[in-house]
Amino acid sequence: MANLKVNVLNMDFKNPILTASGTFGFGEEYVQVYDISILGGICSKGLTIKPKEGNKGTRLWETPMGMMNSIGLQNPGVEKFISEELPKMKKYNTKIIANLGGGTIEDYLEGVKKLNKTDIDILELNISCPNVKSGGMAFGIKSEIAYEVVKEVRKVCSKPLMVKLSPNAENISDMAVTCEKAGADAISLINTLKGMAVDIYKRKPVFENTYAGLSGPAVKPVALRMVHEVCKAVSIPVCGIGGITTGKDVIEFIMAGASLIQIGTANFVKPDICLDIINEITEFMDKEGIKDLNEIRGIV
Amino acid sequence: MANLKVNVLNMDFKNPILTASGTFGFGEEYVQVYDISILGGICSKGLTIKPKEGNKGTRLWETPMGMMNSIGLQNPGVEKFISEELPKMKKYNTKIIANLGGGTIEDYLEGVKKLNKTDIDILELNISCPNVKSGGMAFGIKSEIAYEVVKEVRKVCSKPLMVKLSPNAENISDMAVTCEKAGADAISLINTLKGMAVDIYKRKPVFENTYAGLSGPAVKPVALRMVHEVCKAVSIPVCGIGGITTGKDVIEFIMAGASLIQIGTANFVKPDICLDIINEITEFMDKEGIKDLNEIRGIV
Amino acid sequence: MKCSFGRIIENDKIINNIYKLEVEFDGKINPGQFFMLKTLDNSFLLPRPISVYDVGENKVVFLYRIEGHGTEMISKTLSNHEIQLFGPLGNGFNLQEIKGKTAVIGGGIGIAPLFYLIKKLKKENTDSYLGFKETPYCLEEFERYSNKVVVATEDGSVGDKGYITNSINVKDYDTIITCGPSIMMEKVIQMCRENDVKVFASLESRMACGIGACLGCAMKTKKGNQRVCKEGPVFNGEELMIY
Amino acid sequence: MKCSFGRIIENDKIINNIYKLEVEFDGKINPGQFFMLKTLDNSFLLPRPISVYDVGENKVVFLYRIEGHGTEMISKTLSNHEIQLFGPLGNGFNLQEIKGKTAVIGGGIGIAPLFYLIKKLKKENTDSYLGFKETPYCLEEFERYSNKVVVATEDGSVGDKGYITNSINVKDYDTIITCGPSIMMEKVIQMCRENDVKVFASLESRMACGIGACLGCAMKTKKGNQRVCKEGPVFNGEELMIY
Ligand SMILES: Cc1cc2nc3c(=O)[nH]c(=O)nc-3n(C[C@H](O)[C@H](O)[C@H](O)COP(=O)(O)OP(=O)(O)OC[C@H]3O[C@@H](n4cnc5c(N)ncnc54)[C@H](O)[C@@H]3O)c2cc1C
Ligand SMILES: Cc1cc2nc3c(=O)[nH]c(=O)nc-3n(C[C@H](O)[C@H](O)[C@H](O)COP(=O)(O)OP(=O)(O)OC[C@H]3O[C@@H](n4cnc5c(N)ncnc54)[C@H](O)[C@@H]3O)c2cc1C
Ligand SMILES: Cc1cc2nc3c(=O)[nH]c(=O)nc-3n(C[C@H](O)[C@H](O)[C@H](O)COP(=O)(O)O)c2cc1C
Ligand SMILES: Cc1cc2nc3c(=O)[nH]c(=O)nc-3n(C[C@H](O)[C@H](O)[C@H](O)COP(=O)(O)O)c2cc1C
Ligand code: FES
Ligand code: FES
Repeated sequence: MANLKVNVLNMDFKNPILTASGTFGFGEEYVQVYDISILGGICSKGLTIKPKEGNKGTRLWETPMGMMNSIGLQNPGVEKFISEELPKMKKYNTKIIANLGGGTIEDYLEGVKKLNKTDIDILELNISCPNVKSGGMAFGIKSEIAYEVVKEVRKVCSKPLMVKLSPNAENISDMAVTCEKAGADAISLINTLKGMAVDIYKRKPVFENTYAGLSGPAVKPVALRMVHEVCKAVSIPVCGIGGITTGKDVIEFIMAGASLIQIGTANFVKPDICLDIINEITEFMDKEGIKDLNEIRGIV
Repeated sequence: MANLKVNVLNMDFKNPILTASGTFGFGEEYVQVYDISILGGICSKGLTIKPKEGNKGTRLWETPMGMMNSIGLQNPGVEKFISEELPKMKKYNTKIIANLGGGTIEDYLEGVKKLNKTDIDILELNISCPNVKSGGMAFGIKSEIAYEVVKEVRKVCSKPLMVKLSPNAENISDMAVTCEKAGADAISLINTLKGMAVDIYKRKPVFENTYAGLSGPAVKPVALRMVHEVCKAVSIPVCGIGGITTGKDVIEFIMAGASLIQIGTANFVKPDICLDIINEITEFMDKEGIKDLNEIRGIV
Repeated sequence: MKCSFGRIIENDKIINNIYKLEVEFDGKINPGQFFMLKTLDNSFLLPRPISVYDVGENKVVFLYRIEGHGTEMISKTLSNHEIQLFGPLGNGFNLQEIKGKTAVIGGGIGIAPLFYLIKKLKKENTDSYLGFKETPYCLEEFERYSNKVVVATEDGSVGDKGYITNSINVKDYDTIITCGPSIMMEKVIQMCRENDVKVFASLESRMACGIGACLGCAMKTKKGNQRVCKEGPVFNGEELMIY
Repeated sequence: MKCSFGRIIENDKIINNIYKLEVEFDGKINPGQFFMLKTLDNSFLLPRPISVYDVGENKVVFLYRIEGHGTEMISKTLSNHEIQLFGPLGNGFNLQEIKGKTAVIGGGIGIAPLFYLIKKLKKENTDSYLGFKETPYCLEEFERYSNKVVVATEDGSVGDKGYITNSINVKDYDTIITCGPSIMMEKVIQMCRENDVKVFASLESRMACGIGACLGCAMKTKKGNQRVCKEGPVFNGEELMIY
């Protein structure tokens, strides 16, 4: 039988399948749907130091084999996450990744310090959320600016630090290399692509912030290319994200060099899709005589 | 009845619908399918100074609501275009746009000089093709480099000059502004997004060049966002391209500020789709009481 | 609640673009709950939220209107084929809170969640007010479980001419339940507030996950952000801010 | 050639994953030409190239195998529904060049373009060699228009055991026409070259436009790049380089 175990960042993951930030809440809702302890891990909804109400107006829009969202980081804040959500999450018997967003470097640092004291397994630093008007975006576009925030966070962060990149970065592999230099332990990508929709009857943009984040199968070819570029450029582990919907998609990302995988939009397509995906990976490996994912990681 | 006429670059177009470079050949093949004189214009297959054989291996791959291509600019060369294709094209009673690709600045300039002497209506300078290993790509990524080529081309070009941008540019609105400053008369965007696919059974990238260009409905939200950004940034006309498949898609791009539109991948979905699109635009305008596209251009 | 593939027993056009879909399903469902439905052909991405219209032995019944691509694709799925079925979701109506003389006010396809509700209420206490643009549908079914059915059509072809909200005197009721176009529900809630009548509304919002994880359906209420899919779709009129 | 929506007369499973599709069509078709087919549900993007299997009065017949998502969606489209039909495309077989004793060699679903061809050839001059992995199909139809039909299956369940290329002596023929898996066509062309027998092959390539505009299907031949959709899909074995 195929072995799906992955050892990354000195930790053992049951398998490479994590759920992506913002698409799985804090896991609670999915407990009723399937046994989420089969997952490699869960990334929390993006957290900010202060609670956030999120964006007004339309928050979701379907596009051809994709969707756009403009949730605007609605979340209960780091403290409430630690006191109310994390204790529940720790019971799910899977790795817990806290996804931290922020407006300023100070916000990030404050969040990191609070999360240091908890038993989260990984801190995922989101330098890419395109939905918060002030801050957020800037960090993820220019490598120099990303360097600053990652370096500062690294100084105070006692957890394994995974930096989540935006596909809107000017140069994705340069960005990854810069984050590695600044002290990132791992890179995850991609976050959503900046997109737009117009309501032609109302003659207005669909989203109040005009632009919103595109995700889902539509973006998979772009995500895979970026993951491939980044895997060739850095020597730290890479977590592949973007439009992954099937076990075969996962294999593509692993062949491109990814160590871990995050499933986002696909959770909406079928709420227990991660179960199917894990089964499909096993099936593929068995059929192709692959015993361990290391045999195929990065072979393209 | 709605008026679809567009006056751009001191020319009258029957309507804003052009066919995109590389998706319509030189028009000849479609003559048997429908009356292509209903089109606003036709962009030629990308031309290079020397004939090109194009890429080896797989050239096409379908993705969720999109496709990737790696044709590699197969074309007969500028001279043969002028002697064999252009005379036929001029009979179609629609605007003719010559799409010029190139490897070096010298190649571009040589091509421009040859095309100057013809009766093409517009020269579309493709600084974005991601499929040719040497050159091509570089011009479309960094604004400074684009500036050089556009400035040089401008000096020698006696035709209206439309510069076609790559969505892989580091900063799309900066790129557009730079091209405007360098003397572009119009901007067209987007070319294809750099993507990748892996053949997991062969354990190899699908394309010989590893990466290929993504187009089709999947990319529409990104294209629309970029067109919107560029329209806000420049004061020259913008030609919107990317995933446009319906009349409603066209209206979105026009509301975002586009003066002209190019239809690419959709021509494959249904060979006479431009006919449907033009009818849908008319229908929408009549229903919404829009007499002229200027009433809605750029209103979002 | 589980995600499953349900066999379609029937998927028939009722009238114009209104369809009734019966799917095999076994499990407890509250009136006012909904399912996320998706065809198995990849022709659209996100499942579509559709309310429970009725519940039968080993089956759940939906009433839906073709609105766009997704519902059109659902309408083309045939009997004996399977459909992806995730639910029941949402809070549904709290039957304990529905007391005394009750009116349900439905507009167009908004009548859908009201039918299984009135089946659960005392017939003699329950009046149905149903408004339509043109030709009404499902009237006989509502008559079977209503003390009386009042109908209005915008074109006056059946029942009162005009909006259904003109045909009701909310003061006659202890509890009002409404579902339909925003503008109709707004009017109903406003009338109920003015007359101190308890009112519940079943709301709509664009959804992705349907179970409270994505926060895409969030709506501002007096209690702060509420998820239409989780805290709703049924809300107490008092909480709602949009009106 | 036009792009139209054709009514489906029949779309039935022949065996396993092999389907026969009959669509209303009126127009001239050469054997060896193909159509680009697409369902109307948006479940995939690019039309799929499928060869003409047969032509009847006001109809065209296709024989296809479910290979992936597109052909699966096509297989689910029902009689009386419409399908997008673009063609006939490609050069087709040049009947003038097919002379003397002729053999068609088809492998699996590669038999599809050969049937309408043999209908146009002299029966007494035409032998059919059909190879299959397991269970053969359409044998009776081929028998009706062939001098003889030779069958081979890889498992030996019907006819000769092994590859069909082992069952033929190409020297017995003046002209050979082949369609099937590359490895089979390669073998056939090689044998024909060695024995100076004229050979034509119907090739496949991924396609987008189907009419020569996108250059996606281009294939290197001795004459330079050729478009499988336009200069092909039928090529003279002499021109082909891959073999
Ligand atoms: C809790 C709930 C219960 C519902 N119950 C019913 C019902 O019983 N019968 C019925 O006919 N309709 C019902 N609707 C509305 C139904 O979900 C939409 O009509 C449907 O999603 C439209 O999808 P479409 O693809 O046909 O339209 P499109 O306009 O093509 O849809 C595009 C996108 O917008 C979303 N969308 C469009 N309109 C709505 C809407 N009104 N509400 C939510 N999302 C929308 C779709 O889900 C999709 O993501 C309900 C909606 C909700 C939220
Ligand atoms: C000229 C021509 C005639 C053909 N005639 C027939 C026929 O009569 N009967 C039949 O069953 N099949 C025929 N084929 C093959 C058929 O086109 C493919 O099996 C089909 O496109 C597969 O699509 P899919 O979505 O089911 O598979 P997928 O693998 O999901 O397809 C993914 C993509 O790959 C392309 N693709 C996959 N396999 C092939 C292939 N072998 N050739 C070309 N493109 C491919 C598809 O068009 C699509 O764009 C023909 C192909 C060509 C080029
Ligand atoms: C509704 C929604 C909310 C999201 N919220 C966050 C978030 O809070 N933080 C974050 O880093 N990424 C967020 N993302 C991005 C996803 O984690 C993921 O990077 C992206 O959607 C691409 O993956 P996918 O195509 O599998 O969805 C969100 C995505 C969606 C669709
Ligand atoms: C098969 C194919 C070939 C193309 N060749 C060219 C080309 O030669 N020159 C060019 O500027 N763009 C080329 N393009 C890009 C298109 O012109 C267009 O910019 C892009 O496909 C996005 O539009 P779409 O989504 O409508 O296809 C090509 C696209 C495709 C699909
Ligand atoms: S639809 Fe996801 S939270 Fe309601
Ligand atoms: S498929 Fe476009 S040229 Fe052949």
